[in-house]
Amino acid sequence: MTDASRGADAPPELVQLLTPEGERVEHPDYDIDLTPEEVRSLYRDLVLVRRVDLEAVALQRHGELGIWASLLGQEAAQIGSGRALTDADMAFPTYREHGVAWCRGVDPVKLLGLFRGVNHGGWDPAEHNFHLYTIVIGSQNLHAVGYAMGIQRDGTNSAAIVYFGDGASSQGDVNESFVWASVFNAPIVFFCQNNQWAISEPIEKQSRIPLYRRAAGFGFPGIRVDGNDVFACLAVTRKALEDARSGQGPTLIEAFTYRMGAHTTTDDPTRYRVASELEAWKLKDPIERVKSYLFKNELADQAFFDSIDAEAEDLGADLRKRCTEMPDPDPMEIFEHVYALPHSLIEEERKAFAAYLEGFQS
Amino acid sequence: MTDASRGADAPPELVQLLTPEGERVEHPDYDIDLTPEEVRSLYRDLVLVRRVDLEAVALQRHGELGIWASLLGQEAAQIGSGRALTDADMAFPTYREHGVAWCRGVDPVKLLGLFRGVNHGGWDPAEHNFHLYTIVIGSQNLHAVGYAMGIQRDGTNSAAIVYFGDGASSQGDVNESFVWASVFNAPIVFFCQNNQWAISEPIEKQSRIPLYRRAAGFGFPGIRVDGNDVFACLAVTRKALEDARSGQGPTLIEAFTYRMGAHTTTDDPTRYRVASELEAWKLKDPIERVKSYLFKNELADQAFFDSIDAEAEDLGADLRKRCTEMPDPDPMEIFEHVYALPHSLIEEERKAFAAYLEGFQS
Amino acid sequence: MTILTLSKALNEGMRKAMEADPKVLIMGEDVGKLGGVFRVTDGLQKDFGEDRVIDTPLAESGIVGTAIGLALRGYRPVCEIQFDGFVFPAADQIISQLAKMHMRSLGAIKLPVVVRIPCGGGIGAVEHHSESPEAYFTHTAGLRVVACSNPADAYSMIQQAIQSDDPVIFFEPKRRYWEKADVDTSSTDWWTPLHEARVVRPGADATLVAYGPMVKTCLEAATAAEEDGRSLEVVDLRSLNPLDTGRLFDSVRRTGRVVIVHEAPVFGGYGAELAARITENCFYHLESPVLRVGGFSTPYPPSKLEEHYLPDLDRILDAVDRTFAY
Amino acid sequence: MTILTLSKALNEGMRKAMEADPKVLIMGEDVGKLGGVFRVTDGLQKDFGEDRVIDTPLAESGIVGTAIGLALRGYRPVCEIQFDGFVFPAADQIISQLAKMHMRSLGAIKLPVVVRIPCGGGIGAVEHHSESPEAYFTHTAGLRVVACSNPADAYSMIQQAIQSDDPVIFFEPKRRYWEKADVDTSSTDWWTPLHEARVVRPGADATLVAYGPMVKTCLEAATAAEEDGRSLEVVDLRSLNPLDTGRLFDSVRRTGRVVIVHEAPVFGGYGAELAARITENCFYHLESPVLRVGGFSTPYPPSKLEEHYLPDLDRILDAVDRTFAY
Ligand SMILES: Cc1ncc(C[n+]2csc(CCOP(=O)(O)OP(=O)(O)O)c2C)c(N)n1
Ligand SMILES: Cc1ncc(C[n+]2csc(CCOP(=O)(O)OP(=O)(O)O)c2C)c(N)n1
Ligand SMILES: [Mg+2]
Ligand SMILES: [Mg+2]
Repeated sequence: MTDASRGADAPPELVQLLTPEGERVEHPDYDIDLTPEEVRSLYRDLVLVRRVDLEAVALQRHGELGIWASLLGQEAAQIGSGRALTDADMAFPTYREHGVAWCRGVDPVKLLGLFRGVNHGGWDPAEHNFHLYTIVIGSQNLHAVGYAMGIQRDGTNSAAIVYFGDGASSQGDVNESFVWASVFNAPIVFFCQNNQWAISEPIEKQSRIPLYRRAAGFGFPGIRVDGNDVFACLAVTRKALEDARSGQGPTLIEAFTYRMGAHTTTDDPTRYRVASELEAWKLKDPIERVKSYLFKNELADQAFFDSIDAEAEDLGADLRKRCTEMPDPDPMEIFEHVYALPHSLIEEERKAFAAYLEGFQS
Repeated sequence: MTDASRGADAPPELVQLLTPEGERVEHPDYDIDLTPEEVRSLYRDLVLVRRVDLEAVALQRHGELGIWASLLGQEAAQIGSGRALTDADMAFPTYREHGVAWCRGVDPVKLLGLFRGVNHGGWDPAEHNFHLYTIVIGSQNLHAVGYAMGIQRDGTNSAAIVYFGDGASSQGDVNESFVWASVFNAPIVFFCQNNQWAISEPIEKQSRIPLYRRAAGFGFPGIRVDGNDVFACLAVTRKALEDARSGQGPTLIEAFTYRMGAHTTTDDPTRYRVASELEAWKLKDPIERVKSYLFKNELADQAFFDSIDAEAEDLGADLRKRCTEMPDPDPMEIFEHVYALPHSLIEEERKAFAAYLEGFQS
Repeated sequence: MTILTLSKALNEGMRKAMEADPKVLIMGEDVGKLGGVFRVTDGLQKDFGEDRVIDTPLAESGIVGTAIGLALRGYRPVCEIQFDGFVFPAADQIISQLAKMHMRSLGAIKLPVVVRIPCGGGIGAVEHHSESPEAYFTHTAGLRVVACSNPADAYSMIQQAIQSDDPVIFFEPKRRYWEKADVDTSSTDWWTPLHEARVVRPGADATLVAYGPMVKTCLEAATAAEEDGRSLEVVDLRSLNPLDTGRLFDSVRRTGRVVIVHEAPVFGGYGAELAARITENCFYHLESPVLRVGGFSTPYPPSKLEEHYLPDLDRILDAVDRTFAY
Repeated sequence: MTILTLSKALNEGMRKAMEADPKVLIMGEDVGKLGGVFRVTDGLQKDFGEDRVIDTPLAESGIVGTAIGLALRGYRPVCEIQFDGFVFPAADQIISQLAKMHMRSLGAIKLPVVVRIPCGGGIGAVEHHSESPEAYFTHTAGLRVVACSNPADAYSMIQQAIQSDDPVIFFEPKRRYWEKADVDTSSTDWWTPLHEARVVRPGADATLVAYGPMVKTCLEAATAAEEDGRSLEVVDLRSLNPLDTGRLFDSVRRTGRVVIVHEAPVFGGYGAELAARITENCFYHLESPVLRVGGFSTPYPPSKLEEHYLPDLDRILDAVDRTFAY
């Protein structure tokens, strides 16, 4: 069942299906056949999630959020991979996968809860097959592999995908997740967004060779894809998921992309990287190339682009409104959901605190 | 300085310089030129450490040791690699490296202290450039890489070597040590004795591809050597150490060998492995092949072999005697060496316990 | 009634749990063919297959992390940590993930994961094989922490732990694995709720509080004290978090004197919480301060010294004497 | 005298230590060019180079594990753990290696490693960024554990920690990083020994015991209490292991009433050890049981709730009131 040699091939080139200039290119192993409608729909997602992100950054600036981790520049990696998932597949995000959340149907306002500080995660993972954001770097990789082992035991035709960063590749947990996935041939896709930076540390501080090659050392295939090319991300992820679902085991996808913004809203990248780097990457913007493609091939007109922009405008306004309306949690919620079953110490502390608070009212 | 491509070559075959039948064979990349004296000396080491090991097993059976982890079958891997070290190199063992300890000049009776329960480690690592035995699987890998980074900073011409097992390859710490070594191009040799088993778990539970290939995924070379061939282990380790000392960075050596005995004296391998496996490996015995080689090439006569056996006999007897004479530690030693500097709580407990013990005398 | 060792009682308990619920899995190092280094899972892989009794790669973070993932998919994994001293590589997965995910999800996620930890010393082992790490977990909100002390409890508590919808850290007193007792495996009527303490020996003059391996030692101390005319009550806490304060305080209020016994170092150990909480709640009933007997504030010593390090009958009775000297 | 923030005081202290001893290294995530997410190591890489101020790969076990190796080679590494909640992946290296290697080697090995941990809440952060994990380390024999509460101590204590031949877990109160005070960087005469507690405000009626971020809160509570005619003494422990019992008990014996304050959950927290030890040693001087004010036994809540979770002036004074009700 296990085909250990799959991972050992000579390193393939970076997979690209759409150039920064919006030209479709062919790739011997990966191709994708998209209807104009599908391309427009991908474009719409890219634009809308960028808008969600910009709005969140603005909300943080206005003090409505405590912090925000921007996905700016990584839209194609997230929409491409997110759109490759079926409903039955399960996704495990970091704290930056707002685009994937979008694809999974999570209301963006729910993402804001965590960053506003009203909860630590505001959606039911089972409802969207989209796990909670995970902040401890790399720990979600093991959850995803365990989940995939569960899929295996259930004998169902689905897969898990886990997102992590270039920095995360150094964590013990991430490498242990490679061991487990390989040994159990688990139906999982490892989706690493190499955005070149882990806060202030460039990728060279995590690896001296391309990250996708890590996989071969564990006995499964790794592939590098242009992370700013939504077509390629979709095609490569789709293939890896199919492999996983059909018993071919794990794949590591390295989406080569760029974190165009700060690490989070509290970060100041001017301290550690030069402006020219950002300028170079702007030329590879994940949205612009789809727009060019649509334009050049006359698959969309100005009215279409305007309507998407208008939709983004509305989305932003709605998000802003609903964010500021989010009520503060009640102090007594501190004691909720610590345990699923009754717990005497929690009850004791709950009562004591309630009495204490009441003392102020009298 | 970093040559990242070194690790990416096509997988080499298992390096062997001496067949199980005692025939010298050539290898395109590795060779070794040993004087008859050197070969006899290697043979002597192999026989003596096997004897130390057998004696320790016997001592455990007689209740003189609490437990013992036998190196039976791994003598060539340990003597070959151990003899490749210079005095200035630093070795980090697991709990099974009695052969390496021998090469480093550690009195075998000192190894017994830990297994007898009179201490947790009875030698000064700096005296022999041989670190203490480490029981928490894989944790020593990070110490070794840190030490190697220290060598780098000191600008000296030496290297570190770290020993670990096939099971250990799954631990987060071991993989993090690969990341660090690669990123900092540390002068270190990773020496993995793949003895096919981690207690009851066969190697397939840790990896579905050969372990030496793990290295390429981290950007440095890995090589598999016949771990029962002392010539090959010496040659390959020597080369890797030279690379490390000359700024070429880390190498992973997988010594393909076999744990011929139980995991430890408390283990019962008949529960999980078939007898025929052991029989097959007996044909590859690391000592027999050197003996054949010496015989066939008339490099040693029966008198030589007899003299080594007699030396082993004496060594065993001496070890037995000195082990049983090892005094029990004084109860008050519990409070020694908890801290390097005075510590009020320890002083308080020390005094209270001394008073308590005195209470019994009166 | 069957006579079972504590180890076999755990084995039978897990077997029952696996029969009752196909979602129950066993996972850990050497738990399959070998049946674990203490044989606690002996025979289970043979009967339930490799998909339900999983020999994992050698990495504790991986074991607990993938167990969490399996629980997210609806399974109920029971993880074995081979020895107490090897739980620390899994600390992050236990403390930051296992304990907190239920709250993180506002209750949407339940993680019925059991982490079994053979604990404590007294078996002549080498370093890292005799630790008592309970205080690291009792301080971690979101975990339930229990410790069994005898075969019957081992049998019933492991099943209750597996049934719990909350994660449970389950301590097993390794030096008591071979102790035998009658266990009624035919009914559950006699089961004590998982989080209840139990007075295992009634007494009037002072209370000994213990859990896991030290319960037996305390019972022996109480027997010895009886000869000196002192009547000691022994409370087996069974559950460390939540703590059954009702039964504990009741005993303390009756006797007015307390000695807490555990193997872990006294400084910052679980006994500190007991002493602090007892004192706060039973202040006017205490004739003397709550005293603690435990390991010294040193790493666990080499085995030739462990009999001096571990609380024994003499050190317990010495502390009892001291409570009477106030 | 220079006016320094606590963060800058640490920075100056490390700079002094690096100037004095070429073996002192700084290592951690983002400590180099960025100067750390709190800028505590700002400018050090620029002045001492990449070999001495090391931006490491993103893995805490790796940071502490390689620091141990560097210490074995004669270096004195100062590791930064970016936030309290991220220390757990390094738990094994800290608890089983860093703490125990000196004893394992019968004293041959010394590990002068400092692990700096910005700790505590109150800065409106997301999960894992507001933890108070001190109890995990104070219970670990072989470690020294200290916590600074103000710029002058930060400046002197970090240098003393680096000079220590034993490993030191060094807690920094992150919400106090921006507090300013005069620090005399020209002399060491005023330095208090690393493991001494200090009465930071004398008082007669009750003792508030705190460390790290809660010292300031206690001082504010004492000021407020004064208006009500109550004289509260505030003890800043500074060192948690070893504990300066002399100064602590002295204060308790004078006032007879004690409230312990920390941010960590009360259950199994460091305050439990303080309460137990104080009670055992000052039993006849106590007018009331030692009370504890701390976090609840829940995971640290989302930031909109943290002001309710964290001990504040009102909760401290409420506890003081309760000690007078006995
Ligand atoms: C275990 C752990 N250590 C440190 C941190 C602090 N931290 C948050 S994000 C980050 C960098 C992550 O880099 P990468 O994995 O590349 O993801 P990216 O942020 O670039 O998406 C760090 C160090 C953390 N969250 N968890
Ligand atoms: C962290 C940790 N987990 C578990 C153990 C228990 N244990 C001791 S040896 C061993 C197997 C090690 O296998 P391998 O690395 O192949 O080394 P070998 O014993 O074969 O030399 C295990 C699981 C341990 N010592 N440390
Ligand atoms: Mg990144
Ligand atoms: Mg092995």
